[in-house]
Amino acid sequence: MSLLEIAGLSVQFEGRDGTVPVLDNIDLEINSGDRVALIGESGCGKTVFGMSVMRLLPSNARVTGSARYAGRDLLLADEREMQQVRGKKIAMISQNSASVLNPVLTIGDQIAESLTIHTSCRGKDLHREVIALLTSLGIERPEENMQKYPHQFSGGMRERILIAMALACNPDLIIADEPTSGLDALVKAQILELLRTVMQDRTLLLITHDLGTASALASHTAVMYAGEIVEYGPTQELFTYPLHPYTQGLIAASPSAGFHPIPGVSPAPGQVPPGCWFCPRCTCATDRCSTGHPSLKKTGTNRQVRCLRYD
Amino acid sequence: MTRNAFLWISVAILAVYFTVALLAPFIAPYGATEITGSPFQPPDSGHLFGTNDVGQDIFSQLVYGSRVTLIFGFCSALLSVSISTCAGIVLGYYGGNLDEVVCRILDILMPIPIFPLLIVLTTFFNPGIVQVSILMGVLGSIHGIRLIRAPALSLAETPFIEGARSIGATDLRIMSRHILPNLMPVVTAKFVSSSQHYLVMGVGLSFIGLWDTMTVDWGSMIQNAYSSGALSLGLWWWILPPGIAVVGISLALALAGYSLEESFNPRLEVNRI
Amino acid sequence: MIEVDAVSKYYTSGFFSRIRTYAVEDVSLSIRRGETLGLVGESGSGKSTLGRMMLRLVEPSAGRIVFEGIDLRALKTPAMRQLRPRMQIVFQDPDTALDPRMTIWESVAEPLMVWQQGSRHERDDRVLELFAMVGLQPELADRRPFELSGGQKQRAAIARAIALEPEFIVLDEPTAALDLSVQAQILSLVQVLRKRMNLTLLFISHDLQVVEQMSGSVAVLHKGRIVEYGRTADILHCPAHPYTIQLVEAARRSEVWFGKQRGNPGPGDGAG
Amino acid sequence: MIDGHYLLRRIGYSGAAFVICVTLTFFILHLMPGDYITNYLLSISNYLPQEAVDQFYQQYGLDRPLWEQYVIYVCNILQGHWGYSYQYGLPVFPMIMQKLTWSLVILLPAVLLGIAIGIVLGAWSGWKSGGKKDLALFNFMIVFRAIPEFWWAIMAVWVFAFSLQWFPLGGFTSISVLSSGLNPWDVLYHAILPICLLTSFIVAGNYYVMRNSMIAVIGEDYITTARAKGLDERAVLWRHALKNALLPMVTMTTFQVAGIIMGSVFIETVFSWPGIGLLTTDALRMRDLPILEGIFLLDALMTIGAMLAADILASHLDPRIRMGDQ
Repeated sequence: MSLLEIAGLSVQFEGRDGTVPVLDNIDLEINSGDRVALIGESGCGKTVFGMSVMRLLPSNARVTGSARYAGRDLLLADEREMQQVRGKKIAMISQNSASVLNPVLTIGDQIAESLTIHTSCRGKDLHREVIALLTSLGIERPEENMQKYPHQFSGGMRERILIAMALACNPDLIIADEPTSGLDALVKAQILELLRTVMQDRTLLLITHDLGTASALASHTAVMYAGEIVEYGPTQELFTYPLHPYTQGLIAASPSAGFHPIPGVSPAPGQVPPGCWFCPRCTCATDRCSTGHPSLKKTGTNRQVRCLRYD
Repeated sequence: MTRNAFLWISVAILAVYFTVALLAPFIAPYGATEITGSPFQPPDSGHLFGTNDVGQDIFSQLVYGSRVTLIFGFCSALLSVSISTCAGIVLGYYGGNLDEVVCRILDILMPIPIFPLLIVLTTFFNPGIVQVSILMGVLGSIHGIRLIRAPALSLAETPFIEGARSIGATDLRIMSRHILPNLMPVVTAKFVSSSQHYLVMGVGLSFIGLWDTMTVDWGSMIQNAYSSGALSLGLWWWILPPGIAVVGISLALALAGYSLEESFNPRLEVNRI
Repeated sequence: MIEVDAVSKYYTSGFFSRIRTYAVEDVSLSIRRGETLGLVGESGSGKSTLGRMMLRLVEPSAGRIVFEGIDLRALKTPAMRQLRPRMQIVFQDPDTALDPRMTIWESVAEPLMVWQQGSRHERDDRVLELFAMVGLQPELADRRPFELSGGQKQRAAIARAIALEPEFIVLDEPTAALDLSVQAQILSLVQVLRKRMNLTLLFISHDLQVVEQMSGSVAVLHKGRIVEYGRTADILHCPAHPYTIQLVEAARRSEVWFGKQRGNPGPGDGAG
Repeated sequence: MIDGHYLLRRIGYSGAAFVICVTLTFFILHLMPGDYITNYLLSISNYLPQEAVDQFYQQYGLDRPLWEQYVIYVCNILQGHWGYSYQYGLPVFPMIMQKLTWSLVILLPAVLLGIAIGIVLGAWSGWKSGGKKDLALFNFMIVFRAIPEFWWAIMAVWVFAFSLQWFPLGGFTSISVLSSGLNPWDVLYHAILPICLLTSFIVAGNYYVMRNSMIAVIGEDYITTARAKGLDERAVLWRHALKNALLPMVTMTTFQVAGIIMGSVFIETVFSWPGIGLLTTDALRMRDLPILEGIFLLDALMTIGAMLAADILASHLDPRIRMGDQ
């Protein structure tokens, strides 16, 4: 059953010097129980994607297309409706940094907040609920820790708190934006293990640049390049038999494969070459690659790729 | 109107003021304290802005008065910002015990009210414009040093400064070629806002009688007119010109300051789109 | 080539406090000419401090640092300055590694200016040569850092570091802030330059897999102390210290997650 | 809960600041040509009987070593003996205190109103930043602040008191006080214009700081986090943005309020309001050093106290200071 169905989603930012396209014509279907990873390098628009679904982009963003959640297009919903969706139906684990938690509120208050808005849970029940959440995420001495302020926690603990906040109302879909960036190797491994456990029977949209995180958590993976999806498929299959030259290049560039670099640089938003956007960096590009822009084609049962070689 | 337009208009206005102050003897028809007509003469071709209670030409007083006002405002701002910048950069760059000691001293000095202190000191020294400018500049830099030191400190900790040290650049080169240029936006904005602040303060101090009665400047002109009842006597030409002159330069500096601040503070800018 | 002998760095809080907080405690290691030593540790383990102390960018509190037989701590500031061109550093975050108000050209040329090397004309030639060495297009020369991508900035930072032909370079997590594909580009650039210029490197990283690719020996730093030090292959295969064991395990695990799904990758073998 | 060391240090700083102020005034008095007793006596009478001088010398300890004089001076200051005015020959302390009461009549309502209105307007403007109404208000405030305070006061007198004749030209009471005694309504009638002006100066200062602070806060990640939880805009503003935006305000407001003594000098001079401000102008014209020093000491005491209070309040509001930042 399709939980979130995104079709033709494009985002442009209006700036002083005209509009800058960031996302182009994204189609993505997330079924209930899927854990979909969106992989891409910095600047490819993957964070904007998550924010556009939540309708949290700044006012100079122009979003077109549709994002149907439970039969309702979120992009058309009014603010009041969105407030009912955010946190309750779709929750977000933001990119971890020291500033994502409010420095003047205790973490207990901040976790309890979404419960207070979306449920009738109050007083003692609320307290118990928060403690249960903290315990389930491996935060020791929850009674004591919920009285503390964000600056008293380490990066790993803050990540757990962020996860607790997202899980509080038991949402249908969780959007996790780079949940492991900025963490040390050991802490990162712990958080990944934790996420694997708590996300076991949930629906997840994981946004990351880290292939390891994606392969550890996701059932399906979409690879983004310069604001469009270039390849989609079940994670295991996709990493074993990558079809798109960019995906192949990414995997070859990873440490365990020995750092074979992809030549060139990603195009800046709004400065994509004609034809296939990856063409200038592609090792197997032909003449027609520099003229015709490929579309996302189905190959095989469950896989899609945007490359002229598979036409 | 765009921010740049504001900035250029302000610069043009300031240029006019400076020209007038520089070329005062050529512009003013009479001397500042010269008695050139009968008292309370309304504006006419001989006395552009009329005359005051003793028959001095108000236009000439205005022109000569600009010198006192501008010297006080800009000199004290220049001094204060120079002290703040040099001290701030040195403290921020070297850090360590010197920084710690100076910062604690500044912490202690911070709540001492500058304005009454200035009044006490000027009463004690009974000084001229230059001395008060110096006093004002020194006292004002107590706040300024902190303002410059903070960004200088965070700059000094950025890798490109370490990088400059690692290629063997001398401390002087690092401070003058790397830290100072990167601080210029802050310093410029601070200079413009301080000039406005000090200029208005100078006129204000003169309005309440800081200088001796012989000094002609906009503040004492307003004070003279106001206390002699220019308002109730309907002698608008006596009190309006110096007031409008102050308002004009103060507005120009304020607009320039805000335009600068906004163009250097990307956060404010983003929110303006 | 460079030897670190029982070096410590501690901070005291306040004037009168006797409580010392150690960033680096009693560390000894040595790097031979042409060798690359990997330095692994989590954030806050003191690895950056150690790297900076080896260049005396941070003043050690105790111990000796000997570079080519010269005790660095005994040197006065001018003598140390004379030694600086022989040792360089490349930083983690390319955004802050270059002066934002200088063009790329000015940044790369600055070391040559400081040491008054050659005429203006010769300097220009040298900068062009450096641009070519690190793979920067000459048309980027007049841009400022914010107009470049992370990878380009890091290339410029490397060009600046090698401008004076140093013998020893500290690479402080040079790719931690970069994307995967750019990381590979930079690392292979470092390898090429190392061979070409016979550089001695200290490669600081939190990523065991990166260090494995880059260096023959590795030191593991934990809470300011070296807990393991030896050949990379040995340590990865049979780590002795509990911390290293955890670290290797974590790396292995993510490799398993990823590696078991990875078949036969490579840019050339498309499934066309 | 407050970090004790922090509190102690702050109190220590405040004490040191006051000691510096007292030392300053002591040395200024002592560096005056002649000594301050002779100056004082000369200013009230041309004839100086030697016995009177000697008596004063003994009483003020002027025959003792400098450090003893200093100790005596500090003790006197602490006990409220702030010297004698050259001009009136009266003790300075009660004089200043009496004027202070009058100043507070206009200062107190102005400060309270000014802070409240300034914060509300600034918060609203920052929250709506970029909008038409915000920009209109912001530009108005820039212009308002750029025009000197005394000029606003003069213009206000001209328009409201002289032309429209809504308010009296100045002073604190009508001439009828001689016959019927002080009437609170009459005083209020005289105070309204000065209070309004002072209030608007404080509003303008606080507005600008609060707006900037608000703009900085709404760009923070935790605001996005709060929205992502499903909070409505009101809750985001009240629960998350406002408290954070108020933190820098605490200190800035204190600076503003401490600076208002200058604004009140102008207002009181223009309106002939018999408070500290008018006293300052008077003393400045007459070069009456003891009064000016007294005003300086009083202002210093008030500012130092206000800053200390602000520090404590800030540390109470901000857990990062309260817990001692790591």
